[in-house]
Amino acid sequence: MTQSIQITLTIPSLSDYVGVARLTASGIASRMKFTHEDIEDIKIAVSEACTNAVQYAYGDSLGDITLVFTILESALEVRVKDQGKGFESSVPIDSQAALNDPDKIGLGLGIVFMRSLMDHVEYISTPESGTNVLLVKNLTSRTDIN
Amino acid sequence: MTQSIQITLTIPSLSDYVGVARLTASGIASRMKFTHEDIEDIKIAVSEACTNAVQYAYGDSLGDITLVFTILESALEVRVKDQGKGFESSVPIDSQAALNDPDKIGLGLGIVFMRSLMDHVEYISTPESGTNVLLVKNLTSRTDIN
Amino acid sequence: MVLDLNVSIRDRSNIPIIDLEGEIDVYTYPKLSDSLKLIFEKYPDTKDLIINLGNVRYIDSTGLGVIANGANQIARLSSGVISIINATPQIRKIFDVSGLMSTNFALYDNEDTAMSRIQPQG
Amino acid sequence: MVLDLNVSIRDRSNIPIIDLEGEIDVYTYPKLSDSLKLIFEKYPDTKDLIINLGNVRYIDSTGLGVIANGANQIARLSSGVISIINATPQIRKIFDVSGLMSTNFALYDNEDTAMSRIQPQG
Ligand SMILES: Nc1ncnc2c1ncn2[C@@H]1O[C@H](COP(=O)(O)OP(=O)(O)O)[C@@H](O)[C@H]1O
Ligand SMILES: Nc1ncnc2c1ncn2[C@@H]1O[C@H](COP(=O)(O)OP(=O)(O)O)[C@@H](O)[C@H]1O
Repeated sequence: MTQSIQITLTIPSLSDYVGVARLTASGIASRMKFTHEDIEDIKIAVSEACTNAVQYAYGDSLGDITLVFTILESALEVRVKDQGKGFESSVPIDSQAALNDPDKIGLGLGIVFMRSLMDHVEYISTPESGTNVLLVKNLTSRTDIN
Repeated sequence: MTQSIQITLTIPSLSDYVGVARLTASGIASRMKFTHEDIEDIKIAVSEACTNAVQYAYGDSLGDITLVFTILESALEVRVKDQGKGFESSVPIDSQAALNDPDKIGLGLGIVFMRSLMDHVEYISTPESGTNVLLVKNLTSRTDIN
Repeated sequence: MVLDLNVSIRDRSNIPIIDLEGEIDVYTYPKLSDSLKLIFEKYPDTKDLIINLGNVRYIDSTGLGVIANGANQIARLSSGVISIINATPQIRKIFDVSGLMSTNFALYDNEDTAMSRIQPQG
Repeated sequence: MVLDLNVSIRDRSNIPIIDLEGEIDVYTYPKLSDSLKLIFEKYPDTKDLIINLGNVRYIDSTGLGVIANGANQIARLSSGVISIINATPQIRKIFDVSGLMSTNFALYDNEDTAMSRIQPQG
Protein backbone atom coordinates (compact mmCIF):
# COMPACT_ATOMS: atom_id res chain seq x y z
CA MET A 1 0.00 0.00 0.00
CA THR A 2 1.77 3.14 -1.15
CA GLN A 3 0.60 6.30 0.50
CA SER A 4 1.25 9.59 -1.23
CA ILE A 5 3.07 11.99 1.04
CA GLN A 6 1.18 15.15 1.96
CA ILE A 7 2.18 18.22 3.89
CA THR A 8 -0.46 20.75 4.90
CA LEU A 9 0.09 24.35 5.91
CA THR A 10 -2.63 26.69 7.08
CA ILE A 11 -1.90 30.40 7.37
CA PRO A 12 -4.20 33.36 8.06
CA SER A 13 -5.02 35.57 5.06
CA LEU A 14 -2.47 38.22 6.03
CA SER A 15 0.36 39.40 3.82
CA ASP A 16 2.72 38.78 6.75
CA TYR A 17 2.59 35.01 6.27
CA VAL A 18 2.90 34.65 2.50
CA GLY A 19 6.67 34.49 3.01
CA VAL A 20 6.23 31.64 5.48
CA ALA A 21 4.26 29.68 2.87
CA ARG A 22 7.05 30.42 0.38
CA LEU A 23 9.72 29.15 2.78
CA THR A 24 7.77 25.97 3.47
CA ALA A 25 7.34 25.42 -0.26
CA SER A 26 11.04 25.96 -0.87
CA GLY A 27 11.92 23.46 1.87
CA ILE A 28 9.69 20.81 0.34
CA ALA A 29 11.00 21.49 -3.16
CA SER A 30 14.64 21.32 -2.01
CA ARG A 31 13.97 18.05 -0.26
CA MET A 32 12.55 16.73 -3.54
CA LYS A 33 15.81 17.76 -5.24
CA PHE A 34 14.28 20.24 -7.64
CA THR A 35 16.88 22.47 -9.31
CA HIS A 36 17.57 25.89 -7.89
CA GLU A 37 15.67 27.48 -10.77
CA ASP A 38 12.66 25.21 -10.31
CA ILE A 39 12.61 25.97 -6.60
CA GLU A 40 12.47 29.68 -7.40
CA ASP A 41 9.62 29.08 -9.84
CA ILE A 42 7.67 27.12 -7.23
CA LYS A 43 8.25 29.81 -4.61
CA ILE A 44 6.89 32.48 -6.91
CA ALA A 45 3.85 30.48 -8.04
CA VAL A 46 2.94 29.55 -4.45
CA SER A 47 3.38 33.17 -3.37
CA GLU A 48 1.19 34.43 -6.21
CA ALA A 49 -1.63 32.08 -5.24
CA CYS A 50 -1.34 33.07 -1.57
CA THR A 51 -1.06 36.78 -2.41
CA ASN A 52 -4.31 36.57 -4.37
CA ALA A 53 -6.06 34.83 -1.49
CA VAL A 54 -4.75 37.54 0.87
CA GLN A 55 -5.80 40.39 -1.42
CA TYR A 56 -9.10 39.21 -2.83
CA ALA A 57 -10.64 36.26 -1.00
CA TYR A 58 -11.92 37.65 2.28
CA GLY A 59 -12.32 41.38 1.74
CA ASP A 60 -11.49 43.13 4.99
CA SER A 61 -12.08 40.11 7.19
CA LEU A 62 -9.65 37.37 8.09
CA GLY A 63 -9.85 33.81 6.80
CA ASP A 64 -7.61 30.81 6.35
CA ILE A 65 -5.46 29.87 3.39
CA THR A 66 -4.69 26.17 3.26
CA LEU A 67 -1.81 24.80 1.20
CA VAL A 68 -1.71 21.08 0.53
CA PHE A 69 1.60 19.86 -0.89
CA THR A 70 1.44 16.41 -2.44
CA ILE A 71 4.81 14.84 -3.11
CA LEU A 72 4.60 12.52 -6.09
CA GLU A 73 7.43 10.49 -7.53
CA SER A 74 7.98 12.86 -10.41
CA ALA A 75 6.08 16.00 -9.50
CA LEU A 76 5.09 18.36 -6.74
CA GLU A 77 1.41 19.29 -6.58
CA VAL A 78 0.42 22.29 -4.52
CA ARG A 79 -3.19 23.14 -3.82
CA VAL A 80 -3.86 26.63 -2.47
CA LYS A 81 -7.37 26.98 -1.12
CA ASP A 82 -9.43 29.70 0.43
CA GLN A 83 -13.10 29.85 1.43
CA GLY A 84 -13.41 33.38 0.19
CA LYS A 85 -15.64 35.13 -2.26
CA GLY A 86 -14.30 33.47 -5.41
CA PHE A 87 -14.36 35.04 -8.86
CA GLU A 88 -15.07 34.46 -12.53
CA SER A 89 -11.78 32.89 -13.53
CA SER A 90 -12.56 33.12 -17.23
CA VAL A 91 -11.92 36.86 -17.65
CA PRO A 92 -8.27 37.58 -18.46
CA ILE A 93 -6.74 40.89 -17.37
CA ASP A 94 -4.88 43.22 -19.73
CA SER A 95 -1.70 44.10 -17.79
CA GLN A 96 -0.85 47.14 -19.92
CA ALA A 97 -4.37 48.56 -19.55
CA ALA A 98 -4.34 47.82 -15.81
CA LEU A 99 -1.06 49.70 -15.49
CA ASN A 100 -2.77 52.84 -16.74
CA ASP A 101 -5.67 52.43 -14.36
CA PRO A 102 -4.64 54.01 -11.05
CA ASP A 103 -7.44 52.22 -9.15
CA LYS A 104 -6.26 48.75 -10.09
CA ILE A 105 -3.98 47.21 -7.42
CA GLY A 106 -2.65 44.32 -9.47
CA LEU A 107 -1.69 44.07 -13.11
CA GLY A 108 -3.11 40.63 -13.67
CA LEU A 109 0.39 39.20 -13.52
CA GLY A 110 -0.23 36.70 -10.72
CA ILE A 111 -2.04 34.13 -12.83
CA VAL A 112 0.31 34.83 -15.78
CA PHE A 113 3.29 33.99 -13.53
CA MET A 114 1.71 30.82 -12.17
CA ARG A 115 0.98 29.62 -15.70
CA SER A 116 4.42 30.56 -16.98
CA LEU A 117 6.44 29.09 -14.14
CA MET A 118 4.56 25.86 -13.44
CA ASP A 119 3.92 22.87 -15.69
CA HIS A 120 0.22 22.76 -14.98
CA VAL A 121 -2.21 25.19 -13.34
CA GLU A 122 -5.89 24.74 -12.62
CA TYR A 123 -8.14 27.41 -11.18
CA ILE A 124 -11.43 26.41 -9.66
CA SER A 125 -13.26 29.39 -8.24
CA THR A 126 -16.89 29.66 -7.33
CA PRO A 127 -18.62 32.47 -5.46
CA GLU A 128 -20.04 29.92 -2.99
CA SER A 129 -17.00 27.87 -2.04
CA GLY A 130 -13.99 30.09 -2.62
CA THR A 131 -10.95 29.52 -4.75
CA ASN A 132 -8.86 26.42 -5.22
CA VAL A 133 -5.66 26.68 -7.25
CA LEU A 134 -3.75 23.60 -8.32
CA LEU A 135 -0.09 24.18 -9.17
CA VAL A 136 2.01 21.31 -10.57
CA LYS A 137 5.74 21.25 -11.20
CA ASN A 138 7.31 18.18 -12.81
CA LEU A 139 10.58 16.92 -11.38
CA THR A 140 12.33 15.66 -14.48
CA SER A 141 11.17 17.62 -17.47
CA ARG A 142 11.42 21.34 -17.21
CA THR A 143 9.30 23.68 -19.29
CA ASP A 144 9.31 27.42 -19.09
CA ILE A 145 6.62 27.67 -21.70
CA ASN A 146 3.13 26.60 -20.74
CA MET B 1 -12.48 41.03 18.98
CA THR B 2 -8.81 40.14 18.84
CA GLN B 3 -8.05 36.81 17.31
CA SER B 4 -4.77 35.14 18.10
CA ILE B 5 -2.91 34.26 14.93
CA GLN B 6 -2.31 30.56 14.33
CA ILE B 7 -0.35 28.74 11.68
CA THR B 8 -0.67 24.99 11.37
CA LEU B 9 1.72 22.61 9.65
CA THR B 10 1.16 18.89 9.29
CA ILE B 11 4.03 16.67 8.13
CA PRO B 12 4.33 12.89 7.92
CA SER B 13 6.49 11.23 10.58
CA LEU B 14 9.50 10.93 8.28
CA SER B 15 12.93 12.36 8.98
CA ASP B 16 12.82 13.94 5.51
CA TYR B 17 10.37 16.62 6.62
CA VAL B 18 11.79 17.71 9.96
CA GLY B 19 13.84 20.30 8.05
CA VAL B 20 10.65 21.64 6.45
CA ALA B 21 9.13 22.12 9.91
CA ARG B 22 12.33 23.89 10.94
CA LEU B 23 12.18 26.23 7.95
CA THR B 24 8.54 27.07 8.61
CA ALA B 25 9.38 27.77 12.25
CA SER B 26 12.27 30.01 11.26
CA GLY B 27 10.05 31.93 8.85
CA ILE B 28 7.46 32.58 11.54
CA ALA B 29 10.12 33.55 14.07
CA SER B 30 11.82 35.96 11.63
CA ARG B 31 8.48 37.56 10.85
CA MET B 32 7.98 38.07 14.60
CA LYS B 33 11.39 39.82 14.68
CA PHE B 34 13.05 37.40 17.05
CA THR B 35 16.82 37.86 17.20
CA HIS B 36 19.02 35.63 15.07
CA GLU B 37 20.06 33.68 18.17
CA ASP B 38 16.46 33.19 19.30
CA ILE B 39 15.49 31.99 15.83
CA GLU B 40 18.23 29.37 15.99
CA ASP B 41 17.02 28.27 19.42
CA ILE B 42 13.45 27.93 18.15
CA LYS B 43 14.62 25.96 15.10
CA ILE B 44 16.48 23.49 17.29
CA ALA B 45 13.67 23.06 19.82
CA VAL B 46 11.07 22.51 17.08
CA SER B 47 13.38 20.04 15.33
CA GLU B 48 13.99 18.11 18.54
CA ALA B 49 10.27 17.73 19.17
CA CYS B 50 9.68 16.61 15.57
CA THR B 51 12.70 14.29 15.62
CA ASN B 52 11.31 12.55 18.69
CA ALA B 53 7.91 12.14 17.05
CA VAL B 54 9.64 10.70 13.96
CA GLN B 55 11.82 8.32 15.99
CA TYR B 56 9.50 7.16 18.76
CA ALA B 57 5.83 7.93 18.17
CA TYR B 58 4.70 5.54 15.47
CA GLY B 59 7.21 2.65 15.49
CA ASP B 60 7.62 1.44 11.93
CA SER B 61 4.35 2.86 10.66
CA LEU B 62 3.66 6.31 9.36
CA GLY B 63 1.63 8.93 11.18
CA ASP B 64 1.16 12.66 11.22
CA ILE B 65 3.00 15.29 13.20
CA THR B 66 1.02 18.49 13.64
CA LEU B 67 2.67 21.76 14.59
CA VAL B 68 0.49 24.61 15.77
CA PHE B 69 2.27 27.95 15.96
CA THR B 70 0.45 30.59 18.00
CA ILE B 71 1.73 34.10 17.55
CA LEU B 72 1.19 36.09 20.70
CA GLU B 73 2.11 39.71 21.24
CA SER B 74 5.20 38.86 23.26
CA ALA B 75 5.79 35.17 22.65
CA LEU B 76 5.70 32.36 20.15
CA GLU B 77 4.00 29.17 21.28
CA VAL B 78 4.60 26.01 19.31
CA ARG B 79 2.66 22.83 19.96
CA VAL B 80 4.09 19.67 18.41
CA LYS B 81 1.60 16.81 18.52
CA ASP B 82 1.57 13.20 17.47
CA GLN B 83 -1.00 10.45 17.96
CA GLY B 84 1.69 7.89 18.64
CA LYS B 85 2.44 5.52 21.46
CA GLY B 86 3.38 8.14 24.04
CA PHE B 87 5.78 7.54 26.95
CA GLU B 88 6.34 8.08 30.64
CA SER B 89 7.73 11.58 30.51
CA SER B 90 8.88 11.47 34.13
CA VAL B 91 11.97 9.29 33.64
CA PRO B 92 15.05 11.37 32.82
CA ILE B 93 17.83 9.90 30.66
CA ASP B 94 21.49 9.86 31.70
CA SER B 95 23.32 11.10 28.57
CA GLN B 96 26.73 9.83 29.64
CA ALA B 97 25.36 6.37 30.43
CA ALA B 98 23.41 6.31 27.16
CA LEU B 99 26.61 7.15 25.28
CA ASN B 100 28.14 3.92 26.54
CA ASP B 101 25.12 1.85 25.58
CA PRO B 102 25.53 0.92 21.91
CA ASP B 103 21.84 0.01 21.57
CA LYS B 104 20.60 3.46 22.56
CA ILE B 105 19.92 5.68 19.53
CA GLY B 106 19.63 8.96 21.36
CA LEU B 107 21.45 10.37 24.32
CA GLY B 108 18.47 11.96 25.98
CA LEU B 109 19.59 15.34 24.71
CA GLY B 110 16.41 16.26 22.84
CA ILE B 111 14.36 17.22 25.87
CA VAL B 112 17.45 18.80 27.50
CA PHE B 113 17.85 21.05 24.43
CA MET B 114 14.19 22.03 24.35
CA ARG B 115 14.30 22.98 28.02
CA SER B 116 17.60 24.86 27.69
CA LEU B 117 16.73 26.81 24.56
CA MET B 118 13.09 27.74 25.19
CA ASP B 119 11.54 29.79 27.97
CA HIS B 120 8.88 27.25 28.80
CA VAL B 121 8.39 23.59 27.85
CA GLU B 122 5.50 21.28 28.72
CA TYR B 123 5.36 17.60 27.85
CA ILE B 124 2.05 15.83 27.94
CA SER B 125 2.38 12.23 26.87
CA THR B 126 -0.06 9.41 27.43
CA PRO B 127 0.02 5.91 25.94
CA GLU B 128 -3.55 6.40 24.68
CA SER B 129 -3.39 9.76 22.98
CA GLY B 130 0.21 10.32 21.95
CA THR B 131 2.54 13.15 22.78
CA ASN B 132 1.93 16.85 22.92
CA VAL B 133 4.87 19.18 23.45
CA LEU B 134 4.39 22.87 24.17
CA LEU B 135 7.40 25.08 23.42
CA VAL B 136 7.30 28.78 24.32
CA LYS B 137 9.83 31.47 23.46
CA ASN B 138 9.34 34.99 24.80
CA LEU B 139 9.95 37.88 22.44
CA THR B 140 11.33 40.54 24.73
CA SER B 141 13.12 38.84 27.57
CA ARG B 142 15.77 36.40 26.53
CA THR B 143 16.91 33.61 28.81
CA ASP B 144 19.45 30.99 27.90
CA ILE B 145 19.13 29.36 31.27
CA ASN B 146 15.91 27.55 32.05
CA MET C 1 16.78 39.37 7.65
CA VAL C 2 14.96 36.48 5.97
CA LEU C 3 11.59 37.45 4.46
CA ASP C 4 12.23 41.16 4.87
CA LEU C 5 13.25 44.09 2.70
CA ASN C 6 15.76 46.84 3.42
CA VAL C 7 15.54 49.98 1.34
CA SER C 8 18.13 52.74 1.19
CA ILE C 9 18.27 55.74 -1.08
CA ARG C 10 21.39 57.48 -2.35
CA ASP C 11 22.33 59.85 -5.11
CA ARG C 12 25.06 59.68 -7.78
CA SER C 13 25.60 62.74 -10.00
CA ASN C 14 22.09 63.78 -9.05
CA ILE C 15 20.53 60.48 -10.16
CA PRO C 16 18.55 58.89 -7.32
CA ILE C 17 19.48 55.26 -6.67
CA ILE C 18 17.45 52.84 -4.56
CA ASP C 19 19.43 49.96 -3.09
CA LEU C 20 17.22 47.05 -2.15
CA GLU C 21 18.13 44.03 -0.05
CA GLY C 22 15.93 41.06 0.72
CA GLU C 23 12.60 39.96 -0.68
CA ILE C 24 9.95 42.03 -2.46
CA ASP C 25 6.53 40.52 -1.97
CA VAL C 26 3.02 41.43 -0.85
CA TYR C 27 4.29 42.05 2.68
CA THR C 28 7.37 44.14 1.94
CA TYR C 29 6.34 46.07 -1.20
CA PRO C 30 5.02 49.12 0.72
CA LYS C 31 8.62 49.90 1.69
CA LEU C 32 9.50 50.14 -1.98
CA SER C 33 6.45 52.16 -3.01
CA ASP C 34 7.04 54.57 -0.11
CA SER C 35 10.61 55.14 -1.23
CA LEU C 36 9.47 55.74 -4.81
CA LYS C 37 6.94 58.29 -3.57
CA LEU C 38 9.68 59.99 -1.56
CA ILE C 39 11.96 60.18 -4.59
CA PHE C 40 9.27 61.62 -6.86
CA GLU C 41 8.70 64.33 -4.26
CA LYS C 42 12.39 65.09 -3.83
CA TYR C 43 13.38 64.81 -7.50
CA PRO C 44 10.20 65.79 -9.40
CA ASP C 45 12.15 66.54 -12.60
CA THR C 46 14.51 63.59 -12.65
CA LYS C 47 14.64 61.82 -15.96
CA ASP C 48 16.30 58.81 -14.38
CA LEU C 49 15.97 56.60 -11.38
CA ILE C 50 18.09 53.53 -10.71
CA ILE C 51 16.82 50.54 -8.77
CA ASN C 52 19.60 48.20 -7.61
CA LEU C 53 18.30 44.63 -7.30
CA GLY C 54 21.75 43.15 -6.63
CA ASN C 55 20.82 41.99 -3.14
CA VAL C 56 17.22 41.09 -3.92
CA ARG C 57 16.78 37.37 -3.54
CA TYR C 58 13.09 37.27 -4.40
CA ILE C 59 10.60 39.31 -6.36
CA ASP C 60 7.13 38.43 -7.59
CA SER C 61 4.26 40.15 -9.39
CA THR C 62 3.68 42.47 -6.45
CA GLY C 63 7.23 43.85 -6.63
CA LEU C 64 7.11 44.04 -10.39
CA GLY C 65 3.81 45.88 -10.19
CA VAL C 66 5.34 48.54 -7.94
CA ILE C 67 8.32 49.00 -10.26
CA ALA C 68 6.05 49.17 -13.32
CA ASN C 69 3.87 51.74 -11.59
CA GLY C 70 6.96 53.73 -10.71
CA ALA C 71 8.11 53.58 -14.33
CA ASN C 72 4.71 54.83 -15.43
CA GLN C 73 4.88 57.67 -12.97
CA ILE C 74 8.35 58.86 -13.97
CA ALA C 75 7.21 58.72 -17.60
CA ARG C 76 4.26 60.97 -16.80
CA LEU C 77 6.25 63.35 -14.58
CA SER C 78 9.32 63.90 -16.73
CA SER C 79 9.21 61.44 -19.63
CA GLY C 80 11.88 59.62 -17.61
CA VAL C 81 12.75 55.95 -17.24
CA ILE C 82 13.64 53.55 -14.44
CA SER C 83 16.89 51.62 -14.84
CA ILE C 84 17.09 48.25 -13.12
CA ILE C 85 20.62 47.12 -12.30
CA ASN C 86 22.29 43.93 -11.03
CA ALA C 87 19.21 41.75 -11.55
CA THR C 88 20.03 38.05 -11.14
CA PRO C 89 19.15 35.67 -14.00
CA GLN C 90 16.10 34.50 -12.02
CA ILE C 91 14.88 38.06 -11.64
CA ARG C 92 15.56 38.85 -15.30
CA LYS C 93 13.45 35.85 -16.15
CA ILE C 94 10.59 37.24 -14.07
CA PHE C 95 10.82 40.55 -15.94
CA ASP C 96 10.73 38.65 -19.24
CA VAL C 97 7.77 36.51 -18.22
CA SER C 98 5.82 39.59 -17.14
CA GLY C 99 5.72 40.92 -20.69
CA LEU C 100 6.19 44.38 -19.19
CA MET C 101 9.55 44.97 -20.85
CA SER C 102 8.00 47.41 -23.31
CA THR C 103 7.17 49.72 -20.41
CA ASN C 104 9.36 52.59 -19.30
CA PHE C 105 12.21 50.67 -17.80
CA ALA C 106 15.56 49.35 -18.90
CA LEU C 107 17.72 46.58 -17.50
CA TYR C 108 21.50 47.08 -17.15
CA ASP C 109 24.11 44.68 -15.85
CA ASN C 110 25.50 47.08 -13.28
CA GLU C 111 25.57 50.61 -11.98
CA ASP C 112 28.45 51.84 -14.13
CA THR C 113 26.84 50.60 -17.32
CA ALA C 114 23.58 52.26 -16.36
CA MET C 115 25.34 55.52 -15.44
CA SER C 116 27.27 55.62 -18.72
CA ARG C 117 24.01 55.34 -20.66
CA ILE C 118 22.33 57.94 -18.47
CA GLN C 119 25.24 60.38 -18.12
CA PRO C 120 24.65 62.41 -21.34
CA GLN C 121 21.34 63.57 -19.82
CA GLY C 122 22.42 63.79 -16.14
CA MET D 1 21.58 22.88 -0.93
CA VAL D 2 19.16 24.01 1.77
CA LEU D 3 18.33 21.30 4.32
CA ASP D 4 21.07 19.01 3.09
CA LEU D 5 24.56 17.94 4.18
CA ASN D 6 27.70 17.57 2.07
CA VAL D 7 30.51 15.52 3.52
CA SER D 8 34.05 15.34 2.18
CA ILE D 9 37.07 13.66 3.70
CA ARG D 10 40.68 14.76 3.33
CA ASP D 11 43.96 14.16 5.08
CA ARG D 12 46.58 16.54 6.45
CA SER D 13 49.86 15.11 7.75
CA ASN D 14 48.03 11.81 8.10
CA ILE D 15 45.25 13.30 10.25
CA PRO D 16 41.83 12.63 8.70
CA ILE D 17 39.69 15.73 8.36
CA ILE D 18 35.94 15.72 7.66
CA ASP D 19 34.64 18.90 6.02
CA LEU D 20 30.93 19.33 6.52
CA GLU D 21 28.63 21.75 4.76
CA GLY D 22 24.94 22.26 5.41
CA GLU D 23 22.66 21.02 8.15
CA ILE D 24 23.12 18.03 10.47
CA ASP D 25 19.79 16.70 11.63
CA VAL D 26 17.79 13.47 11.83
CA TYR D 27 17.62 13.32 8.02
CA THR D 28 21.24 14.04 7.14
CA TYR D 29 23.15 12.48 10.08
CA PRO D 30 23.66 9.07 8.35
CA LYS D 31 26.03 10.83 5.93
CA LEU D 32 28.19 11.85 8.88
CA SER D 33 28.05 8.50 10.65
CA ASP D 34 28.92 6.69 7.40
CA SER D 35 31.97 8.89 6.92
CA LEU D 36 33.07 8.28 10.51
CA LYS D 37 32.75 4.54 9.97
CA LEU D 38 34.83 4.85 6.80
CA ILE D 39 37.55 6.78 8.61
CA PHE D 40 37.74 4.28 11.47
CA GLU D 41 38.23 1.51 8.89
CA LYS D 42 40.86 3.43 6.94
CA TYR D 43 42.72 4.89 9.91
CA PRO D 44 42.17 2.34 12.71
CA ASP D 45 45.14 3.64 14.75
CA THR D 46 44.61 7.37 14.36
CA LYS D 47 44.78 9.26 17.60
CA ASP D 48 43.16 12.28 16.00
CA LEU D 49 40.26 13.15 13.78
CA ILE D 50 39.23 16.67 12.87
CA ILE D 51 35.64 17.65 12.09
CA ASN D 52 35.32 21.01 10.35
CA LEU D 53 31.98 22.62 11.16
CA GLY D 54 32.86 25.92 9.46
CA ASN D 55 30.13 25.56 6.86
CA VAL D 56 27.58 23.88 9.10
CA ARG D 57 24.62 26.18 9.55
CA TYR D 58 22.59 23.90 11.79
CA ILE D 59 23.21 21.05 14.20
CA ASP D 60 20.95 19.51 16.83
CA SER D 61 21.03 16.63 19.30
CA THR D 62 21.10 14.09 16.47
CA GLY D 63 24.31 15.53 15.02
CA LEU D 64 25.84 15.95 18.44
CA GLY D 65 24.97 12.35 19.24
CA VAL D 66 26.84 11.14 16.16
CA ILE D 67 29.91 13.20 17.02
CA ALA D 68 29.81 12.05 20.66
CA ASN D 69 29.51 8.43 19.53
CA GLY D 70 32.46 8.96 17.18
CA ALA D 71 34.49 10.44 20.02
CA ASN D 72 33.66 7.41 22.15
CA GLN D 73 34.73 5.10 19.39
CA ILE D 74 38.08 6.78 18.74
CA ALA D 75 38.71 6.68 22.50
CA ARG D 76 38.10 2.92 22.57
CA LEU D 77 40.05 2.22 19.37
CA SER D 78 43.18 4.26 20.02
CA SER D 79 42.60 6.43 23.09
CA GLY D 80 42.22 9.21 20.51
CA VAL D 81 40.13 12.38 20.45
CA ILE D 82 37.95 14.25 17.96
CA SER D 83 38.81 17.90 17.39
CA ILE D 84 35.97 20.16 16.30
CA ILE D 85 37.06 23.24 14.37
CA ASN D 86 35.42 26.45 13.12
CA ALA D 87 32.24 26.01 15.14
CA THR D 88 30.09 29.15 15.04
CA PRO D 89 29.05 30.70 18.37
CA GLN D 90 25.58 29.16 17.97
CA ILE D 91 27.08 25.70 17.52
CA ARG D 92 29.49 26.21 20.44
CA LYS D 93 26.47 27.06 22.54
CA ILE D 94 24.81 23.78 21.53
CA PHE D 95 27.94 21.86 22.58
CA ASP D 96 27.88 23.69 25.93
CA VAL D 97 24.19 23.07 26.51
CA SER D 98 24.65 19.35 25.79
CA GLY D 99 26.88 18.89 28.83
CA LEU D 100 28.94 16.47 26.71
CA MET D 101 32.05 18.62 26.79
CA SER D 102 33.70 16.23 29.23
CA THR D 103 33.63 13.54 26.52
CA ASN D 104 36.52 12.80 24.20
CA PHE D 105 36.40 15.87 22.04
CA ALA D 106 38.02 19.27 21.95
CA LEU D 107 36.94 22.51 20.28
CA TYR D 108 39.47 24.65 18.43
CA ASP D 109 38.97 27.94 16.63
CA ASN D 110 40.45 26.76 13.36
CA GLU D 111 42.38 24.05 11.58
CA ASP D 112 45.85 25.49 12.20
CA THR D 113 45.27 25.79 15.93
CA ALA D 114 43.98 22.23 16.05
CA MET D 115 46.95 20.95 13.98
CA SER D 116 49.49 22.73 16.18
CA ARG D 117 48.04 21.02 19.25
CA ILE D 118 47.90 17.66 17.50
CA GLN D 119 51.21 17.83 15.63
CA PRO D 120 53.50 16.47 18.42
CA GLN D 121 51.61 13.14 18.13
CA GLY D 122 51.00 13.15 14.37
N1 LIG E 1 -8.22 33.67 -4.39
C1 LIG E 1 -8.95 34.59 -5.07
N2 LIG E 1 -10.13 35.04 -4.58
C2 LIG E 1 -10.84 35.97 -5.26
N3 LIG E 1 -10.46 36.52 -6.42
C3 LIG E 1 -9.28 36.12 -6.96
C4 LIG E 1 -8.47 35.14 -6.32
N4 LIG E 1 -7.38 34.94 -7.10
C5 LIG E 1 -7.50 35.75 -8.15
N5 LIG E 1 -8.63 36.47 -8.09
C6 LIG E 1 -9.14 37.45 -9.11
O1 LIG E 1 -8.40 37.24 -10.30
C7 LIG E 1 -7.80 38.45 -10.72
C8 LIG E 1 -6.47 38.17 -11.41
O2 LIG E 1 -5.50 37.78 -10.49
P1 LIG E 1 -3.97 37.95 -10.83
O3 LIG E 1 -3.70 37.35 -12.16
O4 LIG E 1 -3.20 37.40 -9.72
O5 LIG E 1 -3.75 39.48 -10.99
P2 LIG E 1 -3.80 40.69 -9.98
O6 LIG E 1 -3.69 40.19 -8.60
O7 LIG E 1 -2.62 41.49 -10.38
O8 LIG E 1 -5.09 41.36 -10.26
C9 LIG E 1 -7.70 39.31 -9.48
O9 LIG E 1 -7.67 40.67 -9.77
C10 LIG E 1 -8.93 38.89 -8.71
O10 LIG E 1 -10.04 39.61 -9.14
N1 LIG F 1 6.91 11.95 20.70
C1 LIG F 1 7.35 10.91 21.45
N2 LIG F 1 6.72 9.71 21.40
C2 LIG F 1 7.18 8.68 22.15
N3 LIG F 1 8.25 8.74 22.96
C3 LIG F 1 8.92 9.90 23.05
C4 LIG F 1 8.51 11.05 22.31
N4 LIG F 1 9.36 12.07 22.61
C5 LIG F 1 10.25 11.57 23.49
N5 LIG F 1 10.00 10.27 23.77
C6 LIG F 1 10.75 9.42 24.73
O1 LIG F 1 11.55 10.25 25.55
C7 LIG F 1 12.91 9.86 25.50
C8 LIG F 1 13.80 11.06 25.65
O2 LIG F 1 13.77 11.86 24.49
P1 LIG F 1 14.97 12.83 24.18
O3 LIG F 1 15.25 13.65 25.38
O4 LIG F 1 14.65 13.56 22.95
O5 LIG F 1 16.21 11.90 23.98
P2 LIG F 1 16.61 10.85 22.88
O6 LIG F 1 15.78 11.05 21.66
O7 LIG F 1 18.03 11.14 22.66
O8 LIG F 1 16.37 9.52 23.56
C9 LIG F 1 13.07 9.12 24.18
O9 LIG F 1 14.12 8.20 24.25
C10 LIG F 1 11.70 8.46 24.04
O10 LIG F 1 11.67 7.25 24.75
